[in-house]
Amino acid sequence: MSVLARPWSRLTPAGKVVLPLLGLLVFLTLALLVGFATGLIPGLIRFVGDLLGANIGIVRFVVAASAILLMSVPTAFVIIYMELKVIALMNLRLGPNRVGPWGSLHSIVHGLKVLGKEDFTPTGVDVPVFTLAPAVTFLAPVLGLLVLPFAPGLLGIDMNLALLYFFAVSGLSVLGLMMAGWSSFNKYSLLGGLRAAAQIISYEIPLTLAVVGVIMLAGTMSLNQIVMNQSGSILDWYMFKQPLGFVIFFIAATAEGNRTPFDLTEADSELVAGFATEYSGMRFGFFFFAEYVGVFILSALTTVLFLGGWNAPFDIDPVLNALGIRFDLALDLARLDVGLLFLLALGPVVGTLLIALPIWMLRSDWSFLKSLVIGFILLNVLLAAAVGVWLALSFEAVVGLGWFLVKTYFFVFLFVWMRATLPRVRIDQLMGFAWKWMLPASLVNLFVTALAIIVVSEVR
Amino acid sequence: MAQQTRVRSLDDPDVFVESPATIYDAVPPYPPRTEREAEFYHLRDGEMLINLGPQHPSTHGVLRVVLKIDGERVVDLDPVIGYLHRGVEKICENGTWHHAISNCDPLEYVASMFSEAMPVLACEKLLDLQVPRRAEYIRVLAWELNRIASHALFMGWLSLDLGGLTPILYGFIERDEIVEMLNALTGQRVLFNYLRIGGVNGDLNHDFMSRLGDWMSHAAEQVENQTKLINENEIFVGRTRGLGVVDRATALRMCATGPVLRATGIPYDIRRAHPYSVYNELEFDVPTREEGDSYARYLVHVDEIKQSIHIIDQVLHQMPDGTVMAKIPRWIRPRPGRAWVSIESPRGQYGAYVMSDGSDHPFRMRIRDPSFFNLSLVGHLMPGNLIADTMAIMASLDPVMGGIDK
Amino acid sequence: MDLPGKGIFRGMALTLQKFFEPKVTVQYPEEQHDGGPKGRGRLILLYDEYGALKCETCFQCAQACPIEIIDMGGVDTKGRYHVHWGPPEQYAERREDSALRRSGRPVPDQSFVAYEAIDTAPLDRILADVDYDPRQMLTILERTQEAYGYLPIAAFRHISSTTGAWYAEVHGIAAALEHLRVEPPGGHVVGICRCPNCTLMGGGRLREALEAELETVIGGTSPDGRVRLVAESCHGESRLRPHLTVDGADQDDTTPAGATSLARRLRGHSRGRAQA
Amino acid sequence: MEMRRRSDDDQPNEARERVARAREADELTPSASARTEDPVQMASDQPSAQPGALKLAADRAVVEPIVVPNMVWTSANPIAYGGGSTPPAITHLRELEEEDKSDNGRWGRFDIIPTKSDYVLDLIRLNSLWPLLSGLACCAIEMMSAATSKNDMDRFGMFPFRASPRQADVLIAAGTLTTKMAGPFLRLWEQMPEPKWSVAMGDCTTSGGRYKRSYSTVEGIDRIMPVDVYVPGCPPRPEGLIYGMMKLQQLIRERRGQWAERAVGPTVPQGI
Repeated sequence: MSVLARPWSRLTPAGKVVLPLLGLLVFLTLALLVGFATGLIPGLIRFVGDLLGANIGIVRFVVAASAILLMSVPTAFVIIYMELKVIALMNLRLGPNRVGPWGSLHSIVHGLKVLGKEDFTPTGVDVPVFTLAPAVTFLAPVLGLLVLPFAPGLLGIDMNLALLYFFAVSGLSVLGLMMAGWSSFNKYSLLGGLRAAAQIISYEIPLTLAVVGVIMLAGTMSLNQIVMNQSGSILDWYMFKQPLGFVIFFIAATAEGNRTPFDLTEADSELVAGFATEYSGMRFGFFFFAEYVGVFILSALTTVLFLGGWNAPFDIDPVLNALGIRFDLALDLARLDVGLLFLLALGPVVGTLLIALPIWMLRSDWSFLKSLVIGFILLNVLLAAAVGVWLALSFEAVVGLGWFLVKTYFFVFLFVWMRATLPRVRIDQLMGFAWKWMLPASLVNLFVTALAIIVVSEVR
Repeated sequence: MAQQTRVRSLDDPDVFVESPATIYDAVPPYPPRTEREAEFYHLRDGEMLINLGPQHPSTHGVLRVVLKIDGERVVDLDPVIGYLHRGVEKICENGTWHHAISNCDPLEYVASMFSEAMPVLACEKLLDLQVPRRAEYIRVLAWELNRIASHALFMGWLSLDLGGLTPILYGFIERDEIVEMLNALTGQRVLFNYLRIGGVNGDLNHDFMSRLGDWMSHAAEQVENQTKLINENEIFVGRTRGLGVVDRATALRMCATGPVLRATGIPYDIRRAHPYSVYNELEFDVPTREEGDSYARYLVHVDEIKQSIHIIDQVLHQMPDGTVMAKIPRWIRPRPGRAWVSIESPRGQYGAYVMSDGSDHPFRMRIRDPSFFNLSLVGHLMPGNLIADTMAIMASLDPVMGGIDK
Repeated sequence: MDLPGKGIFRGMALTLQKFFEPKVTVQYPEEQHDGGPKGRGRLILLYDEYGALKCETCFQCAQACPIEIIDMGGVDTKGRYHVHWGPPEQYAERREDSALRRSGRPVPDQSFVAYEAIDTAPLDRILADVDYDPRQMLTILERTQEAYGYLPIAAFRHISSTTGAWYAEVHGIAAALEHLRVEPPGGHVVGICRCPNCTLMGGGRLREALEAELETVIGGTSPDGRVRLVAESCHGESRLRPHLTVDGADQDDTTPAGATSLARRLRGHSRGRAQA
Repeated sequence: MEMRRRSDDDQPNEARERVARAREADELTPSASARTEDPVQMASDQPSAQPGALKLAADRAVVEPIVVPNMVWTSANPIAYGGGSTPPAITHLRELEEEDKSDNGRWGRFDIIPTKSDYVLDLIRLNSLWPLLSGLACCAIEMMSAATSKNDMDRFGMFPFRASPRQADVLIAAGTLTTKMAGPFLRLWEQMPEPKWSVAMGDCTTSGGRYKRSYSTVEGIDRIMPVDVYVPGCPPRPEGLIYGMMKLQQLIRERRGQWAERAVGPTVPQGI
């Protein structure tokens, strides 16, 4: 027994994680080989396929939920990198530039570092609430992702009450912040949690009322339907039909996402770190991620509601037709026959050499091996770009996703830009602004919209 | 989780016992010693104490303020100082006059060209020493440059405490240019140790002059840039205008000086009221504001930067030739007596009261630091405001803990 | 009347403009500052080709230093005396151990003294027996004392680094328990009693004489390591003289002079031996 | 164990006599006579008082050297100074010298098996060092300067200054630490979660610096907490701090920072 126990106890924590994983990998590989050899696996696949096919609804939900859960973390990484870099550039700094090209892996490094820190529960905290708070805060925006239509056909669930669901779920985040603030046994946290409650609940009202105009115009609460209603030209976007609603919604979304100038809950210079003061390690990481996923979903919702979602601002096909450009990329690979084999075998080699040779001849200080590696990487990049263009031209969903992401990240940039520029408002100014200005303005917007709808329908 | 509050028993190492939770609080562990303490630490319903500092992002060093709050509103407060008490005055009395110069340096570490002037000017007064005119002009040049660096930081800090990230970085860009310039002149970036009894340590050099020329060409534009960011920003103005209003009587009673006093409309500037060095040969305005609030203090700082640039321009045009050090004995032993000197630092009246017994070291040295008197206004300004406003008020008073605690 | 939000938009326009402007960052490790014409850098002592310091310990730099920060010690040219320059003694700080340590003088503190290396083989066996378990620290320490006769500092270090327990924890356990000792045991054990009865009978003078002669206090060992002075109890036996034992044997001669000669004898001094 | 306190008896007679002779031969006026005159005269009242009439005080003119027998230091070249006893052995580094492979520097002596994942973890940690936003005094200005546009510490992933110690990795002690601040500062260090490192920035925190003679300062923070990197300078340039942080990165990469047994006390080995 001690033959195994001694080395195990001497392993570092990271080793204790990695070693079983390696063992598991080896076991799975062996099991797969054995399974294929004995013919068990194909039968299993057939059985499981039948089972899944019978319950396609559940499968779709599970796949969507796990895809979105997996997607949220890279999204957070991208936005963290944007925040680090954009604020740095606006400050006349260079920003992170040591890990990865242009420092692009720094956000991932920050995230992984947080994972490796000591997980610390201070004395005196309310342990269950303290433990649950980060999870609740993180899950709220992630659940919101489930109903967002990213592209035609690419969405988790096409719910007819999607908007209601969205507000209900994203309202949960305030619960997490309050739990964190209350359970931390720290007065700064308590103040941060109470501020979160007051702020987010106040801004829920103008946020929701601003959307009611859109709902009235669209006649539905399904996000997918709202986006479809905005298809056509750029003038069909609700941004132009609801300018006041758009402004109110954006300001309220800033407050809802705890972003500058409304980041009172985590006010660095006032309440040390607000509700997250006592959190360390990955629990703090959850708050960290939740904030950026929140930024993403609020930007995405703004895009969906007011900027036409995946719709392109103009139709590119007439332009292409007018210019006489036509893409016919329907390759029939089967026609190549034996040539396909040669293409697969020799294509990479020839391509790499074709790119590497000029590099090697131009750069006298690089070795041939380095040129080869660079050439191979470049070849792959070119291939990926070609495949991307092909995909974009072949499938509507990819174009839609592209437009959606462009619009969404424009709003993310706007959030970051505001953070780089603006100071923070005070709590009484914040509340006064919500109740004295935003609420009446959103009500006015509501009445004007209703009036306009009636007038337009009467005129018609 | 619960394991952390369990410790091994002293009687039996295998037995774990529950340890009493250690709860750190702002309440001192002893019974109240004065009536004020008794009143302050008696909490009414709904009130709580919150400990701001000594490590807090916006206390500008190691100031500790115990706030008694009711919700977000500050009811009462108890500032605690002394976390940076280094005994500078005592150390100065134990060294020679030359030693006192560099020992006084870190008092006001944001603008140390002013605090290090104290023993120099006092000793020159005791020695009745005539400083060469070129040295005087170089001193004025260094002081005004340092004033601009300090004010640039002030503008950034005020904004940082209000939550704006960028202005402090623009302020630091400006400060870095000035400080690198002074580094070329003095050899150090923060604690210059440049002034000497009877002059300055070294004449202007080419590196300094070229950097100064570069900076002068875009100084006004840079100030404009920095102010454009926040001067008219509605959030900034909304948070500072009407906040922390000091009226003239209070300011005078609490001995406030510098921009804090000038923001209440009293044009009191040592450079004008009791001219020292060569300030009576230079032309400059004393900017004042009537409102006395945080925003007025901010605007006074902005105007003072412009005036300082104007002064530097004149100094460069009027710079005389000659030596930069007077002839002084190697061991300085002023006659017995007392001297009071004061100058206008970025934060107000910086003064020193010095006694000499005829030996080579100051017999007694007492420094009057403006930050201490300006900071003592917080007792009048903070109660009734919100917690977020305490940061704005404290930043607009611009305290430097090195001078307050000495 | 300005448009609401005009100042905000001006600021945001400025930051966007800065976003595209060239940056001011100096990438430090690649580009380095030259220090300026008057840059004050680090003070470096130079070494000659034999590896000896070129510093002649003339103290001129220490005298000139404006903040008297140079606190130097060295060996004079004959190699006989360790000379030291510092500012006049203030607030007793010269006697502080960090000041002594910086000036290169011996430090009267156990934890700062270089400890003697030991043969760790027996200790390793003990540790392997208890499976390097820091929870069995008492067992480890007791068995270490059995093996070495006392607890050497090096053993503390070794136990601390192998079991993962803090050095201070190990030392604290050893210091808290009476039967563990950190000094090598003396050859002889001299025990005296401190009860009121013995003190009335002249025990105080006896103790003073013993402590003076053995150059230690109760509970310590004489500097040569030969005699240990411990406190014992007379268990209330009424006698007309104070209680004094040597290695457990009761002594009759309990006058201070007798105790002095006894101590000298135990320490092996010539005079004491001649008298014996 | 060889210990000796400095006392007058330890001084050789010649040295004492030399000092006494120097005192007698001193021609300066004793300070007592200077102080009997009335020192209380406002300088500004009598600006024309003659500077030639200065009185000299002797009590501080001669600073006597402290002379003790040499017991510690011997030259590396015995010919130069006539030999001496052997220097004390540096024992607590010996175990390290035996295993100089950087990979095993930290773990090997504890009989712990490191994996490549630990190496990757260290690489991740060293590229994401978040300092705690805690300035003490003058050096704090330069610490902030190191993080701002000109010398941008963020390039190494060190910029997000955390205000809460729970989320920080590095404690940069920037400025003089006074005895009153020592308690709160130590509590900050204890509140930080492992793995954590500390950098002593400036002379005051490395050794007491210019305030080592003060009655109210801590002579170097290594007296109250462990330190990984010392950055001397008063204050160091921002580049100096960045260099120190890069040294810390190197320590982490080579697994030499963050000792398991690191303790409060002298970090410089004996005999140096």
